[in-house]
Amino acid sequence: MSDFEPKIVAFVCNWCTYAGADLTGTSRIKYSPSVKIIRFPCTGRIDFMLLLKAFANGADGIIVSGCHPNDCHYTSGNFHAKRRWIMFKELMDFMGIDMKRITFSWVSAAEGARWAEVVNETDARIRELGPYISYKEMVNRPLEEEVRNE
Amino acid sequence: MNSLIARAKELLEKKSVDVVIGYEAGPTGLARPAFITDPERADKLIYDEHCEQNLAVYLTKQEVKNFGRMGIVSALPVMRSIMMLISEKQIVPENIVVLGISAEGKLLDIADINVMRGYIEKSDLTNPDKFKTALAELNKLNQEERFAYWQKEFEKCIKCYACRQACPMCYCIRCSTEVNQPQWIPVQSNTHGNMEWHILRAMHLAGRCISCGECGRACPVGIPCHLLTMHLTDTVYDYFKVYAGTSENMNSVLSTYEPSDKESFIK
Amino acid sequence: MNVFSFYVFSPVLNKKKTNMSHTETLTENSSLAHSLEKHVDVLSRKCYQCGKCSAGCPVADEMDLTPSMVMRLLQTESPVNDEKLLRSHSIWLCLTCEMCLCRCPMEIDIPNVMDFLRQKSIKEKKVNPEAKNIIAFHKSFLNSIRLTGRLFEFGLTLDYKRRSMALMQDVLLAPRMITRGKLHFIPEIIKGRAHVARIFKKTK
Amino acid sequence: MARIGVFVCHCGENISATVDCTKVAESIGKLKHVALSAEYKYMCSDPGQTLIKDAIREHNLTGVVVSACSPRMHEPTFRRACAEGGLNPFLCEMANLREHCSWVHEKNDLTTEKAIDIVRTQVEKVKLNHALQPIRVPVTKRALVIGGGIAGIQAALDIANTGHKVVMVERSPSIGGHMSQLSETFPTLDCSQCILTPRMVEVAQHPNITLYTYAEIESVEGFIGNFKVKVRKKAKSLDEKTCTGCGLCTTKCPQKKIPNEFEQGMGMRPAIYIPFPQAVPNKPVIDREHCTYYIKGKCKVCEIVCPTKAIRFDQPDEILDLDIGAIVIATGFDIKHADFFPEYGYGKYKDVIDGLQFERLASASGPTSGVIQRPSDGQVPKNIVFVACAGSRDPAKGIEYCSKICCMYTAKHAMLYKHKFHEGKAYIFYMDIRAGGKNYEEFVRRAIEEDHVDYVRGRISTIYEKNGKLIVKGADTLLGGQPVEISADMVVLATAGVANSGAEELAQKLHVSYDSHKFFAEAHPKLKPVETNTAGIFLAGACQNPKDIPDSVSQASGAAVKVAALFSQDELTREPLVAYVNRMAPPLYSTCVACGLCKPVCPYQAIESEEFKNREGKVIKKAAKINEGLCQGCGTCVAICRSKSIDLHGYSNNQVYAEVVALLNEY
Amino acid sequence: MKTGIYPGCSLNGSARDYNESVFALAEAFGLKLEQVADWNCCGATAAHNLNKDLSLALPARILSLAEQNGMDEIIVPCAACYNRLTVTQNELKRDPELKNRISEVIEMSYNGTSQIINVIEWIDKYIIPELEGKVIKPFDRKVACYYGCLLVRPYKVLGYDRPEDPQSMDIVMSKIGATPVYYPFKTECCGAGFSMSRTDIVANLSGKIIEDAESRSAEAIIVACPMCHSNLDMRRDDINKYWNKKFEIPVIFITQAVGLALGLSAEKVGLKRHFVDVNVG
Repeated sequence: MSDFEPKIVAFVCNWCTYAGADLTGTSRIKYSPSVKIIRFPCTGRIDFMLLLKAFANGADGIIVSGCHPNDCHYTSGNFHAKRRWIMFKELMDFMGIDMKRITFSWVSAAEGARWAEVVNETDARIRELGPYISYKEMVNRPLEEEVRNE
Repeated sequence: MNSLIARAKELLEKKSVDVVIGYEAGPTGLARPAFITDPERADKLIYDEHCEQNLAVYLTKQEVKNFGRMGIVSALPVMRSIMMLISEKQIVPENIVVLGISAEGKLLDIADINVMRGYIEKSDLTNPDKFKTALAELNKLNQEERFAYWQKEFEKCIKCYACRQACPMCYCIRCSTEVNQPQWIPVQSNTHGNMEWHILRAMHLAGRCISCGECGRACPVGIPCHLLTMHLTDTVYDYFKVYAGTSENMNSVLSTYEPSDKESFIK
Repeated sequence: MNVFSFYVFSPVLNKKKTNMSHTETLTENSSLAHSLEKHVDVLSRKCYQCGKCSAGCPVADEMDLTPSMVMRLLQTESPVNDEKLLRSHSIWLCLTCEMCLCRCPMEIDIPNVMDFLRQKSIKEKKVNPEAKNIIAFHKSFLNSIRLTGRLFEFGLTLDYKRRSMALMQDVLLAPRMITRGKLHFIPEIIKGRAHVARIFKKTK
Repeated sequence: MARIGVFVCHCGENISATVDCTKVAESIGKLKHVALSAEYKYMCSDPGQTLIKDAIREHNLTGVVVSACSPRMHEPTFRRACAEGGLNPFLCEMANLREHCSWVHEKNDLTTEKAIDIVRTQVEKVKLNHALQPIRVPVTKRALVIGGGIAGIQAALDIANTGHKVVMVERSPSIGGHMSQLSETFPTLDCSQCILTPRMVEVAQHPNITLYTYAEIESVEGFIGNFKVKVRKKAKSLDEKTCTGCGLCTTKCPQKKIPNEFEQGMGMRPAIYIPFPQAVPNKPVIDREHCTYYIKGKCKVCEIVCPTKAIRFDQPDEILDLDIGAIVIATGFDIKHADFFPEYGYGKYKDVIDGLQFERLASASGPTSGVIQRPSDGQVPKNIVFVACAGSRDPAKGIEYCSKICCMYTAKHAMLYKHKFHEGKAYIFYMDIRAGGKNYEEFVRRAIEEDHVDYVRGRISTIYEKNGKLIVKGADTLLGGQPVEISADMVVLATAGVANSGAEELAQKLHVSYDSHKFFAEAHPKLKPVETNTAGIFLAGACQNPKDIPDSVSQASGAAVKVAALFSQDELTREPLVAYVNRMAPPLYSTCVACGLCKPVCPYQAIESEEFKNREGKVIKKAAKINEGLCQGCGTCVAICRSKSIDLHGYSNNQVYAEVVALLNEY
Repeated sequence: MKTGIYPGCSLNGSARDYNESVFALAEAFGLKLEQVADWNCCGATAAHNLNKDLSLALPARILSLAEQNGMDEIIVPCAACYNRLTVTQNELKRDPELKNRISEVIEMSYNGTSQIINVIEWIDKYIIPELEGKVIKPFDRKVACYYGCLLVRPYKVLGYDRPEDPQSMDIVMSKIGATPVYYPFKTECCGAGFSMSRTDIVANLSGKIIEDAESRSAEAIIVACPMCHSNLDMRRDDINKYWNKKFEIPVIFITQAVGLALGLSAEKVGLKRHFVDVNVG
């Protein structure tokens, strides 16, 4: 797995984690380039379908991060997100989708160093798990292979 | 079920409803939905173990609404559906008369919504036992096994959306599957697209599913998709201690929150 | 049977270990505050030393450590202070009148703390010498129940005097009690006596 | 046919040191729809911006991606540049190559590849951007100040002095609030009335201020700049125009035995009354609950004696409709009456009183005209015990928070007592002294050192009466909890400050959130202490949490500036990055089914319901509708909407989806 | 509805007077009070001071016996026993695991079905409603109602009356013609179990209680707890010695007071057994 370069997508909110990641930069803390950030106004905006789409498009890992509870710029978006992720995680577990590949975290605008930790920790975990082959196989399976056996 | 027939007749004669939605014997002897508008035909109504279908699904259909006030033969799941539909402003209580049926198949006197709420609160709101076992079985499997299991199931899916049509909670006039900007759910049927659809559906029913199992029953290829929503029903109760469809002003689990909500996985 | 001998030769409780639900932890090398939290679910750290407990405690002025001081010492989680607590007189002076709990702004169950400390103090043989009478009385009391199932006040008195050596105490009280029929010489022994004795054994 | 211009910035060395900018520019240039892909040392510099402007014109670009630093840094800069270049500013996106790439990675291919991914993602996004116009909402330049205490007064005056109209609504018959009840004020000990009353008069006389006393908020609708407020003017049973405020009626009123609210029940007042001598407006109201005429149907003495015939018994309540641009909440606080402390015997023993009652006793205009006397027998107490935290910091019986002002006013009370009665003894039972204000600690020290106030660290357990004395049982925790027993003549409880009655109800009318103690909640604890989470509504004073006068006044001025700033323009322009519910041709109108599940999600009550009627005017369709004025663009409703009928400008479903795809696939 | 009684050790010995008055009342109103068969001591202070499990096991046995006797409620006149029993019932209800352990210890099944009521609740429930016209000798005295600790604390568990300045006794007393005085010592501690081991403390605390009552010109202290009674009554000499005063105020059980009001004789309600004489005028 040495030549494996994981693809990790980070869904973050603009006000806390995105700013936190900016701080990581301004304080020149290094982390793995495997993680690429997509910016949302608020964790409340992050549609769970996007996480599936990320996997479908070949992501090996996902980070979802926003403001700590009570810190939401919009007062409650992250609380709603929290409930959504609770449901989502339970469902994913139930369907056998590998939740070890998704990191949920709260990273505030002040936690530049913490963002680097979250990223590196996730990166390390994904490298350990290797590419998400089982999902990729399901996605890439050509149509004719789609058997219909009742 | 003479009492049921009598009640239906009475309602129709008194013009307190314009249609009674119930079950009648189908050609194969099995039950099928009946829409009785003429008191004389009320005696067609039956209620037996075959009468499983959740009739609440019709309450939101325009062609049925057009009848006017609706009486509906309601076992527990139907009543809970009605509660959800009222909470979600899809029907108005004034337009509904509930012909309640107890778990023992006896006609209940559901005078008004308060009585119904009382009845529901008293009832067992957990998933039906026959499904509990299935859920337990699945939970025993490990992650890979579960993934394999569901892949096998979703291979079968032909995207007929019968699960959606059968569900009283899936009343959207445009389902997100019909959205193509962007194409959330691939049009053609392939395993991962099918899985995405079933995830989407389950998530949309999180905290709204009233465990009637209609979706699973409707599936022509026998995918136990009801287990997904029922699992979330359990989850919702575990985390938030609520069951869907217990009152006419439920606030949906996913559109409300408590600062005290607890989870263990967000770092 | 001769009541006197019956008591004089009665086995003495304090030879044996007194047991309680939290036995297993007593050897555990952790601060009192910690085991309090673990076993009687009392958070000493909630106390912010307002002193309302000491203010209301009927025996505060008798105590070497007032209730609020007890809480403070617990908070330090230092072995020295824990020792101090277990050897203190206060824990035996507490009457469990519950006034402190009743008025504590943080609803800290101090009586429960006291019970805990008492039991631990005995377990670790750290009982404050000044408290010997109090314990002697408690033990005589339990002893009486253990043997008859009910409290036998006269026997209790004698046994207590034997333990405490306060032989002359209340000699004037007894006769007046007798004349008022408030003191029996023969213990009432209940049918379930053996049963009660077993309960004692099991809760050792 | 999209024509995207990409501009890769070196940021001096900051980006180019680790990212091969040339390679980035080249590979992006190969992408479909990319009309131009350039690199430059400093995009944010003038020449850099000119580069963009020119490119827009030359290649008539339909979108611009500036690949430089964090959008949180320069997005406004480049959007402005685009606007100047003739491109709608919202067709410009930034790719964060500095903070999120060059600064956090080593120089190698991976880093450059990541940079390319980031830029590509933004290119794909910007293709789906829409030209947006900033939202303009008109502003009604009239402010509403709710509450006529010192905070409200200050806010009203400050706003009025900027030349804008102000409406002040006060629940009681006079403005002045709690401050008018105070004797002296810490830490200067200057007379409260003397500094307050001029302000009260100023409010009454200010040409820009309309004052409604004895009035309450009925309902509030609308949004920032455009509130529609209904105010209920309770009937004063009096024609204020003709009344001269001579006060004859108040002296002649036969019903004289009504506990005087202003005197904290330590004095009596008639049924027709002026709350206190300096009241503004200085005209009486009839308290219909106690007035003999309203109870028994006869009396009318006031009407008979009134020289100007100003009494109007049949006067109805009046409902005023006001157009308001901004609202300042200054409803203040209340004190938690200590009757929930049976062990302190408040209400049972006449001589156990609360802080506000003591203020009245100490006030020159008070029931005892400034002489501190025991309510029971009028004796001057020889020794007096002050109990701090009577209810505060007591989750069991009171409230868990610290009421902030008690430490200071208790010190003040003790001082006032000692000043008036030197040989008297004053004890203060406290847990901590919280004197963190300018000259506060010094003030407390003065009480201890110069006025010999006895501070005992410990809480009172119980108070009981014995032979005309109050036995106060406390402990001195600094002496290891040694019991202290004081036989006092009077006990003053520093009772907790709590939210004003009706605060919750008002908060709900205003749709502003409030905390678990019913205090109004600020938008941000540090950076938006004056704003509420509802745009256009601001907080001043103790309605937010117990505050002393200096804090209340400064916050009031802060709120006033916020309002003035809002009023400084005729139209509000807001970033148009807001949500919207789709609309389509009848009979569908919208794919929204009005299930209403998005409503509770919105923190700003921006989601309304729109009804579509047929020719007969029958409602044939309901659908959600976003109020652009209120929406802040968090997008939570978008993710909640099952039928995907709601979308968010700038972060549309299409865009974020495209971003995910672009980020993970190379083409 | 079967009402049983758990007298407890004191009522069998040093508080016989209390016992007699309770049964006298029961008789006067034709109430059946069956004793919990073969009851044992509740363990009192001693048990929970020295051994928690024991302090739960002993009351548990009593409660189980009551259940076996099919008693829906048991009146527990002794405040100490009332407290221990109620606390136990509560603890076992709160912690099923503990409940199992204890019922294992006592080798009996325990369900916690019998309801525990104290003597005042009993009077309220069965006697007050019947009182109409039965009060032939109104107890026309100023009285200080002394509740002690164990009747009202811990409030969260007992949930009886209110922790500060309780009223239930005062109400009963005024119903039989007495005038309760304002009395801040209602719930102060009398020294409880220290009667023998630390008589000095008892003398001090009980002294305060008596002193205050006398200072408010009360003619009697009304109690509902044998321990309080023995401390205030039997220990009167020690108290007087300690305070070096001559306190004469009698200490009367509430049941005795009610009994007297009904016209029962002093002997019948056990007044003659008191140390401090009560003049029944």
